Amino acid sequence: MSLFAFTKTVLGSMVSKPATRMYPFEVREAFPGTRGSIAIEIEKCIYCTLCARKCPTSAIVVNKAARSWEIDRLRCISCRACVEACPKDCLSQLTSYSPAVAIKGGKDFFHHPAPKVAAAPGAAPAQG
Amino acid sequence: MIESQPTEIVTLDRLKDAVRIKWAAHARLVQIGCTKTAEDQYEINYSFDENLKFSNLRIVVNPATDRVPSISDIYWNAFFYENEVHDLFGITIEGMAIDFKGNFYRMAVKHPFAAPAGQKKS
Amino acid sequence: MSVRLISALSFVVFAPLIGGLISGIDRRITARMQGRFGPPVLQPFYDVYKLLQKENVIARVRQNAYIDFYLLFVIFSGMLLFAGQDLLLFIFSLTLASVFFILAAFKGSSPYSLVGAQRELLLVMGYEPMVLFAAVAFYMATGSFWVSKIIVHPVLLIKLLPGIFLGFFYILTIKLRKSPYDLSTSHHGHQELVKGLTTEFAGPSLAMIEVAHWYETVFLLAFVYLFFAATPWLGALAVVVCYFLEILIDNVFARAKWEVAVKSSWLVAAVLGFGNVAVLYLLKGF
Amino acid sequence: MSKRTIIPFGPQHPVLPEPLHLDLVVEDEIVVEAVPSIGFIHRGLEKLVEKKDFNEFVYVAERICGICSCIHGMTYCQGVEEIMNLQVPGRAKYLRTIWGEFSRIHSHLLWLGLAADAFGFESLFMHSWRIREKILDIIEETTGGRVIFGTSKVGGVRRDVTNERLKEISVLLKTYAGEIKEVTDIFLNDNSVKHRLCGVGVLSKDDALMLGAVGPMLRASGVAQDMRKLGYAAYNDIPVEPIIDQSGDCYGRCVVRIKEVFQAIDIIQRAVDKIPDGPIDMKVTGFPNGEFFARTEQPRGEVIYYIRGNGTKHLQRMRVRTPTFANLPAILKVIPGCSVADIPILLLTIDPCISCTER
Repeated sequence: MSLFAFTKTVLGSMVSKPATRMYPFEVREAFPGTRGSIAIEIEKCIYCTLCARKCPTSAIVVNKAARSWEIDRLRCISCRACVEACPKDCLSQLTSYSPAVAIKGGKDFFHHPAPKVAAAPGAAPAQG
Repeated sequence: MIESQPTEIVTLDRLKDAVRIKWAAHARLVQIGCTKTAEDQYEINYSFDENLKFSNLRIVVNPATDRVPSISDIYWNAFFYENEVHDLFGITIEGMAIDFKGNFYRMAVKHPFAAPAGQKKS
Repeated sequence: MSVRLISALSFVVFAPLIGGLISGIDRRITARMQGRFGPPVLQPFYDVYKLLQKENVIARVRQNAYIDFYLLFVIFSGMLLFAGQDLLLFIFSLTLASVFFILAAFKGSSPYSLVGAQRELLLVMGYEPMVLFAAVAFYMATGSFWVSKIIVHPVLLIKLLPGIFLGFFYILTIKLRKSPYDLSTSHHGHQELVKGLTTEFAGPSLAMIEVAHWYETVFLLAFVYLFFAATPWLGALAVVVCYFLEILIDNVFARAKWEVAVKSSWLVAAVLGFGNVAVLYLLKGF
Repeated sequence: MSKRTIIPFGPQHPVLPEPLHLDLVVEDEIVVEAVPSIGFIHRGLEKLVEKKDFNEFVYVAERICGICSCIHGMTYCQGVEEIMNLQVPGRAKYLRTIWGEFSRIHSHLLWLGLAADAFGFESLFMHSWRIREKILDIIEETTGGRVIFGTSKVGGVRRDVTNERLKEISVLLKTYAGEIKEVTDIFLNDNSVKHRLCGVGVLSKDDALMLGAVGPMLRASGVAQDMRKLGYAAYNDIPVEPIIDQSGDCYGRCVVRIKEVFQAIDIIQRAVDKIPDGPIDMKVTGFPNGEFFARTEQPRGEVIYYIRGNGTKHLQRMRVRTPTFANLPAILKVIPGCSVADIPILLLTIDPCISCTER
């Protein structure tokens, strides 16, 4: 008969520190390689739409004419395909996840008006 | 090559005999899957495994004219696959052990895989 | 006002507070045993408060009336015990309360609560013999069924009734709805019967079931205290130790099937309960 | 009490967080018949191949299932590679093996937890998952995802892990093995657990084979079939002996899974010792033209991907037969005669994953 076999483990964990943490007061540190949410440096974007075409869930919509780039956080599966595809390295993947979305279909919209970019190439051409 | 996968093409009326041979050899029914190769031409693959040796029986049917006999009286578990083939491809299969009568999957579109390739689903 | 009445009334007022607190501490200790942090100690009160705010959804008309009676009779049983009344009356009043609870579940008419109710009936059948043996043994040891007499008995009753005590401790697991015998309703809904008996109750009526359970916890622990009444500090210690052991048992056992629950409780009643009574009979004669 | 009651079990049921519906016809808590119905969440992922580039479809394949994600992606890639006749670099094969085994460990620990929950052993459930969390941490650190690894790609893998780190992980696993043993011993030895597992849902060797059961379900009935014997990925260099048990009951399935956890740890350690250096992927040009049935051993059993390309960037057909789909008929055969209390654990012993099943 083996009853109370689990007693040792159970009592042990009763006196030691819990394995859970008091989220959101205590946030776990992400690993450097964690695939979190996608971030964009919109100033560097050339609106080539490569990321939108590579995106398996069509979460990214790029509008070349309006110079806008938007991502649907709920569609994004954090697969990193866009980051790998981006020719200008303006996309990056954060280690943190995107915050909870309150509105369905809410998209993160990035827009960089043309005049500023016209000035930018001269200002910082080295960091392409 | 991970493994060789011989495929034997059998006619519709010889299907059950061929399956009985597999049963007698103690082969495990791995899967039944359907592929649409052309309009009015569907391939159904019956895959078997005999001690890690994979083999395939294939029938080619036209859903409009052919009625496929169920093999669920030989391999009972076949009714799962057969219901699936029926629901997704609209192929008539006769004599399934449990016939879900098209309600195996609850889908917005009837027989979605019978639709022409590339067409939007719903 | 007599001392008895004050005692009974203070039970009505304070038992839910103590019971709720015990439940909160229980949840915290359980969580720590499972390596979790656990909810605040006052969480059961928050839960009941929230349940009371909710709409009273019912499956069948008047199913909640049975719950009202259940709570009423649980309180009444506790009052009997705390007023120092007849132990037998207490036991039968408590059984009546359980019956109302089972009827409520039958009235609920979902298959889960039906099977839960059947299981609860079997459990009642399982623990009832031991409870009766306990009453008989108390009588044999003290010469009275009256709690007021038992509590002032000069001898430490545990010395006379060790078998009865162990047997009672065994069925305490059933009464407190702890694993392995939480099969008619488990504290968390992860069982084949969802929450069994209580599946069909929502909002205020579920809150009443919870409060009834607090009352039950308190007077069951008071019953444990009876064994040690001659030495109050030992009684208090026994209550704490018993409850802690119940939490521990809850955490080191898989849920048993009803066959095991009934058979083992009867075995315990037959060996420990009857054995103890028989020994008492031989010692004291009748 | 001999009136027949029908207990609806699922599609949303606390014990079984999977959309499988069973109508249990019950007589005195004994199930006399079980009528299944699935199809609540059919997603039509197989149809999606007609719209997605075959390279992009890896991401979809990985998301067919949350738990065996890694091996789903890997199987798909292996199928495509086989058709296109690609020789994947050795390091990629080893990394696939290592991650595949990690996913087996985490899946089995998940299952152990759920099983404990099904027979009402809450603390065992919590402790199984506490350890699983540590495995998930390793997975997240090496692949970037906790359950969706996202490392598969046609022609190799998408991430590399340094040899030093692999060595450290191998050592780390040794300490974890001790912790896992502490918990799994309870499953194997505790009498209250045995009372719930032994003799429940016995599936004979013949039935298991002829009802098409796969994975631990098949092996617990004494049939030594493990797709890893085919020698895909690095299993050619790291031979695997199938773990079998003769009992065929829930306890046997539990034993097989527990032993597989330790076997997986062993495989990872051997793979880490032997892993070759070199590139982790290769350039893929052209489009698949041909057909192949890719078979691999998932934690839940054999998964089969039928891939058929027609020389364009879209595949003509991709069909997935997941292990749960194959195991369901077998479980339906053993349910009659069981008591209601056994149903959750019985269903769980096939480690059901309905979202895989319905793709």
